[in-house]
Amino acid sequence: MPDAGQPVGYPAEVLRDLQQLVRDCARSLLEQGEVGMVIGHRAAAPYGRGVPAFVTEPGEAGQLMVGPQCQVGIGKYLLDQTRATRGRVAVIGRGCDILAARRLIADNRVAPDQVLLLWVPCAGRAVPEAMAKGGAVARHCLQCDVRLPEPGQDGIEIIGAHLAGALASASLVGEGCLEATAPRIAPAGPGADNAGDAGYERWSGWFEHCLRCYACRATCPACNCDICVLESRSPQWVERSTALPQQFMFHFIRAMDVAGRCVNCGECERACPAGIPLMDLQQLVAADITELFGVERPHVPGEHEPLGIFDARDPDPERPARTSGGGALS
Amino acid sequence: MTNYVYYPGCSLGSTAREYQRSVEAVAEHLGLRLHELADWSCCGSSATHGAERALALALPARNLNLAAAAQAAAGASSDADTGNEGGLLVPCAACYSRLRSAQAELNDSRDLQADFDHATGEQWLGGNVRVRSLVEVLWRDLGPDAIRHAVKRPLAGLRVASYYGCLLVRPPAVTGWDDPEDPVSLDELTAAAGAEPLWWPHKVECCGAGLSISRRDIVGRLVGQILSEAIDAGADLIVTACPMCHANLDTRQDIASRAAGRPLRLPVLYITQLLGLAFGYDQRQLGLGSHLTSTAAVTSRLSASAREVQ
Amino acid sequence: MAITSGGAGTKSAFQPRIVAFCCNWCSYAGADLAGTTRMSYPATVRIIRVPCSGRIHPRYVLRALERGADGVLIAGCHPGDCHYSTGNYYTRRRLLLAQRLLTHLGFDQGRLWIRWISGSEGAKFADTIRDMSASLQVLGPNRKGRDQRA
Amino acid sequence: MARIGVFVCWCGSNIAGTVDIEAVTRAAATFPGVVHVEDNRYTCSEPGQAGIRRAIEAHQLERVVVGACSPRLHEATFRSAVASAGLNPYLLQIANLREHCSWVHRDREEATAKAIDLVRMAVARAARLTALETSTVPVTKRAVVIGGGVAGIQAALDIARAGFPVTLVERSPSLGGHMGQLDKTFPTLDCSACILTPMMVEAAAHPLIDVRAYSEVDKVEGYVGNFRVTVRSKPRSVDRAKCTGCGACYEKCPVQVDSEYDLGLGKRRAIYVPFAQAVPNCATIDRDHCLYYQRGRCRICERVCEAGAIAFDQLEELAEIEAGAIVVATGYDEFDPAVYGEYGAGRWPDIITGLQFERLVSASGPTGGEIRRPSDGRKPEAVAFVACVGSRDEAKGKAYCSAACCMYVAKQAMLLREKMPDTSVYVYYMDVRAGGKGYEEFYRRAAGQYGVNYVRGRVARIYPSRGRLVVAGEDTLLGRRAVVEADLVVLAAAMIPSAGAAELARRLSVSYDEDGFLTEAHPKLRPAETNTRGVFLAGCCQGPKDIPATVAHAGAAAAKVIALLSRQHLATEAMTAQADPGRCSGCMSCRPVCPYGAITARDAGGLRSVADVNPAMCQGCGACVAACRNGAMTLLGYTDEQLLAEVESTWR
Repeated sequence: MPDAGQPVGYPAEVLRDLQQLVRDCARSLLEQGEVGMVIGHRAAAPYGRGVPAFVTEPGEAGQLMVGPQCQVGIGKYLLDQTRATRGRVAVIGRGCDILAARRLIADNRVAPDQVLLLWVPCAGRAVPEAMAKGGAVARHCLQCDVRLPEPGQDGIEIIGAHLAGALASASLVGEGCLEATAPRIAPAGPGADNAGDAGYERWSGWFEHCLRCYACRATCPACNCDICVLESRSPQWVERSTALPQQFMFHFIRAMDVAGRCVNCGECERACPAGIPLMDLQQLVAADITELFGVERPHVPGEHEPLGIFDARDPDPERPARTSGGGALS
Repeated sequence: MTNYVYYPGCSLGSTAREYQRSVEAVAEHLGLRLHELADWSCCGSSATHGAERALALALPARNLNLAAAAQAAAGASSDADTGNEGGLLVPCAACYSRLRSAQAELNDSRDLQADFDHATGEQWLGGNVRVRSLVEVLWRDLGPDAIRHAVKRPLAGLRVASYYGCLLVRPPAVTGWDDPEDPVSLDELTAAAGAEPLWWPHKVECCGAGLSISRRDIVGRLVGQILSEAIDAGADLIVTACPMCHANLDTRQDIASRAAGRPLRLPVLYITQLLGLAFGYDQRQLGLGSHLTSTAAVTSRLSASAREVQ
Repeated sequence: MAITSGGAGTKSAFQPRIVAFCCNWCSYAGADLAGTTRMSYPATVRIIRVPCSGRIHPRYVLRALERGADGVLIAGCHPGDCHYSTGNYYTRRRLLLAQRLLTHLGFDQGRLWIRWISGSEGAKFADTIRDMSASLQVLGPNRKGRDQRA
Repeated sequence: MARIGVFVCWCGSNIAGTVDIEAVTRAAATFPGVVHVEDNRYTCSEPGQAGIRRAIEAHQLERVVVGACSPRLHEATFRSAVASAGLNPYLLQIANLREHCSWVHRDREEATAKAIDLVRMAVARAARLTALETSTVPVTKRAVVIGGGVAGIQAALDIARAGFPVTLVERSPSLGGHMGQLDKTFPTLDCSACILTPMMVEAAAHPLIDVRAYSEVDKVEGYVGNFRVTVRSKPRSVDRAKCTGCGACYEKCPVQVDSEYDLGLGKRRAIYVPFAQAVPNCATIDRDHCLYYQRGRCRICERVCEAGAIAFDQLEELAEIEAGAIVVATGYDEFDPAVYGEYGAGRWPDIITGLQFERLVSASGPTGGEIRRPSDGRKPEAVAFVACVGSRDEAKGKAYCSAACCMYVAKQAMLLREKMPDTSVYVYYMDVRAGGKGYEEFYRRAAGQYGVNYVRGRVARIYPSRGRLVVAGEDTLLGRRAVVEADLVVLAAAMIPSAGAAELARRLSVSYDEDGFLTEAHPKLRPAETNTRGVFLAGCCQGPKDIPATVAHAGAAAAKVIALLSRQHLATEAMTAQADPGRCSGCMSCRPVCPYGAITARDAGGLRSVADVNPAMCQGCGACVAACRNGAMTLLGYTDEQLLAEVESTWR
């Protein structure tokens, strides 16, 4: 069982090599003038957590860091930085950061030729609270299928591909934290704890603590409108009041607008000061999208949004949903 | 040297020994390393697949599970997209068809997989074993050129009717490596061996092997048509890659002649026997003596043409 | 729907409130036909006319529930017959998903109905309202996400 | 707050019989913004409408709510009434008190309560209505017809006869299409050329029709009423103005090439006129085979041409044509039966397609109408036809039925029996589909008095044996093998969209199905229109058709075009979508869901681009509004504010 100091997943030497590669890469990019800025992570006092770093000078490349301590997603910063920076902007990040960037590109918020994406293999983002208990990664990291770089995607370069193997087999959860990393809500349905009244009560309990701080929206790469409907007064969908119905409306609208566009980065939940399991909710919706419309990996931004296309053979609400063919054996 | 997990199937140990021997000879000559699948069992073809669907899926699935394990062990690739390496090599067209079909069916249905797990007490792992027909391997993995280079004694002047039968290239959804109605793989292999492949209409007509015992009348008619067409096309022999077809075509020439009302005598060889001859193996090594219909016509012709060469 | 009790006229304790969004070309016309052929269904529904079911944002469903509806009906042309050729296909996807999302949040799936009703299906419209009213009577009044002022 | 007037209609006893009008008016008076309420026996009647006009003036009403029958009945009526009083017609809201209330409820109390709710909803919505204007776009009075087969010619003639200029674009050197290759036509057995040639000649001679053969559509811009079509005319290397079509050139030309017109059964020269009745009757040099272009010498044609029409240095021409409407009539191609290895098409010369047989039986064909085997010129003693080759076969071909084959097979079988009574004819078929006027009778004649042997079943294999072709199939009626020895086999190959149709459809932003047929706006009600306003479909580009159906379809398309071009201006929908450039963040989620391709991205400066709706193309469905996340897209007349107002006032 790894002690509190040692990060989960990342073998120390792998982490060291990875970090070196990242710094060298950033430095040369800036030196050769390939890019005007590199967005990554740097260690911040007092706990050495990774905070977003916006490196513009080759000299500063040395401060870049990688690893479980980098809990903050950085992809969305492209939205501002590409407008503010002369020259291209590079993102050196994990799979979820890369997907976040691709989300912005798919939404026409960032031009592909403005950015350079460098994909670093990842063994999950640590949950600060779990450090003491042997360390654990965020729950959504356990479902993550982009921890290791996928080669052959245009516009995306890979850093440390040879180290991916070492991370593939990394343990992500310290024994002390198994319970902490279990999904907090299960799919609705017979027996599910969030089905019907019980579920409604649970969500009410969570939403009662929602401060309407908009942190989920602010960090969500799929929430990238300049003007947000959640603040619109005409039409006014959501009132400023934090009465329960307004909370449900707020989170329903967000979940629905992000449906099929969520990149499974977990930023919403990480940023939520009230600890609402927003990521779990999105993952349920993603599973629905796959089940209902046969869209595999809906969290990977593609040519079309699942709700922007249709299939004439989609399941029909008037008829019971499709079921797989009956068994012949036994 | 390419490694293959090798599934001989029942007939190669019995009625089709000569196929077995010629396969091994050809494999050796071409540098295919065959690792016989340990503890393999009946593939469930012929009798079973008509009789009981459950068993017809469970039997091949069991063998595919073994193959998956074996492949992992042998380090042979079991990954579809890593090109021509490895796979489960099956010489018998019937076994090949059964194994591939069962695999496709199971892969398509979670329910069937669950039923299999339930029925056998093991978990379905055979999903991405690459089940390969011997002909497919010779034609696709090695290719006619490689064969041509391996030839020591070109079979010049030998006119060959390639007979594919029902199972080797059908159904396309399951096989998919040669045209199901107008296949060419065997023809190109025979051509590579220096022989002359003939176009003839009955490449994939049914020979009635399934009825070989129960309805000799039908078998007589079907075999009769096949042999007549081959003979009319000017063939010196028929080559096949299916023990069922071979047994049927080879042993039913009497009733076929009766049905056709004309004497029909034509040697039927396995493709590997033909290639073996071209590779310089002698008749005994290839079991050419074990056919009911004499293959002397073929071998004499060869020695004749060989003499002409000198 | 199995239950068909609580039809027109029955003054049972609880009369559900249904907000129905009907596309102008099929379902609204279907509702008109139910009238011209003098069918009868419970006075539980308030119809809002929209050009196409594809106009309807899932938000409207929750807003209707918030403002006092016990059930929401989205009705459009049959798939393939949309006056705008494809609108209802998108409706189908969006609202099926919205229905799932609502259930994940603890709402009863039966609060949202999605039906295809053509201009010639007056009977289907009447039946739908009858069935929906009946099943909502079983479900009872909607409290969830409901604004107390409504 | 706008001043709202409410008018409650009794509709005789239709509404008043079940709804307590008095209670409704009393309630209406209390609704916010309502300054005037009145009720009439028949609001739609002249006195009723006059009442509305009077009230608007008397009470300076800014919105009008009418509680009456369905808006689908009288919305137009009341809008004009409102307009006649100087109010914008879109400031009217109707509460459906009859179809949706009094007629479906028996209980007076319930009905009245609901009626009050409906009026409240209408009032709430009315308060948020805004004045809407229908803008207009001018209409360029010209049509472009793409495709010079029978469909295109028919459409062009109909439009021109109505007095509108037409540009008829044909890819090949001559008009005529596939119909020009046919010998006779079913079910009348009249000669195809005899009915088509006059049409071709009239089209070419018509002062309003500009025939551009040997030309293709390069680019299409603009929208309904205002298209800009770029037509590229390939160089014929012959001056069309000078060429008299005398034929001296191709009699002397030394190069022989397979004739496209005769589908490889006959030859043509490198300089050629595809067929005798070609329109325009002008030679064309096939530069890929002409000796001069290939090897730099010959020029015999130039020497023998007395008109001096040969123009080796001719260049291709690009013409930009302004048009108000476009008709797509690109027709069909034959499915390539070589896909069926078991049929051996392409391997054995005596296995031909239905279209090839037309050339074989046609008096203008390579054999002068004598039916002879392509291989050895022998007269066939037995001929087998195979229907549904590529049709109704999802495995290897197309799932659909090609509609014309059953009939043309029957026709060809009859022609054969007429020409050679001793030749036995077999037809392998799945079903005979003879759904057309006189079709069933026609087929009966073939199977009956003409003695054609119909065998129900699919053919498994066709192979040569002893100089003949063995057609091995099954007779599913008798449940036994049906093997026939024939000398000639005709495969009735499926119809598929002509090459490049899908490409053209993309340029027109017209959708097409998985088989590549262009999609009509509505399968029953708008079969000749597309979802792109101003673009129409004629003939087989929309789906397999026979000649009668094609001509009817072309006529329908022409009628739609005429109706469109006869307008001075086109009124655009008043209720169209509108993107707020200030709010739009340019994600363009709205674009893919628009069935009319009305939404484009417009550069808004500063690296920003925003959605932009073309009101002339928008039909006001609102799909884009539901696709828009932050409310930048609105549908005028159905804004969120208006709909929410209704939702929020459904119950007191």
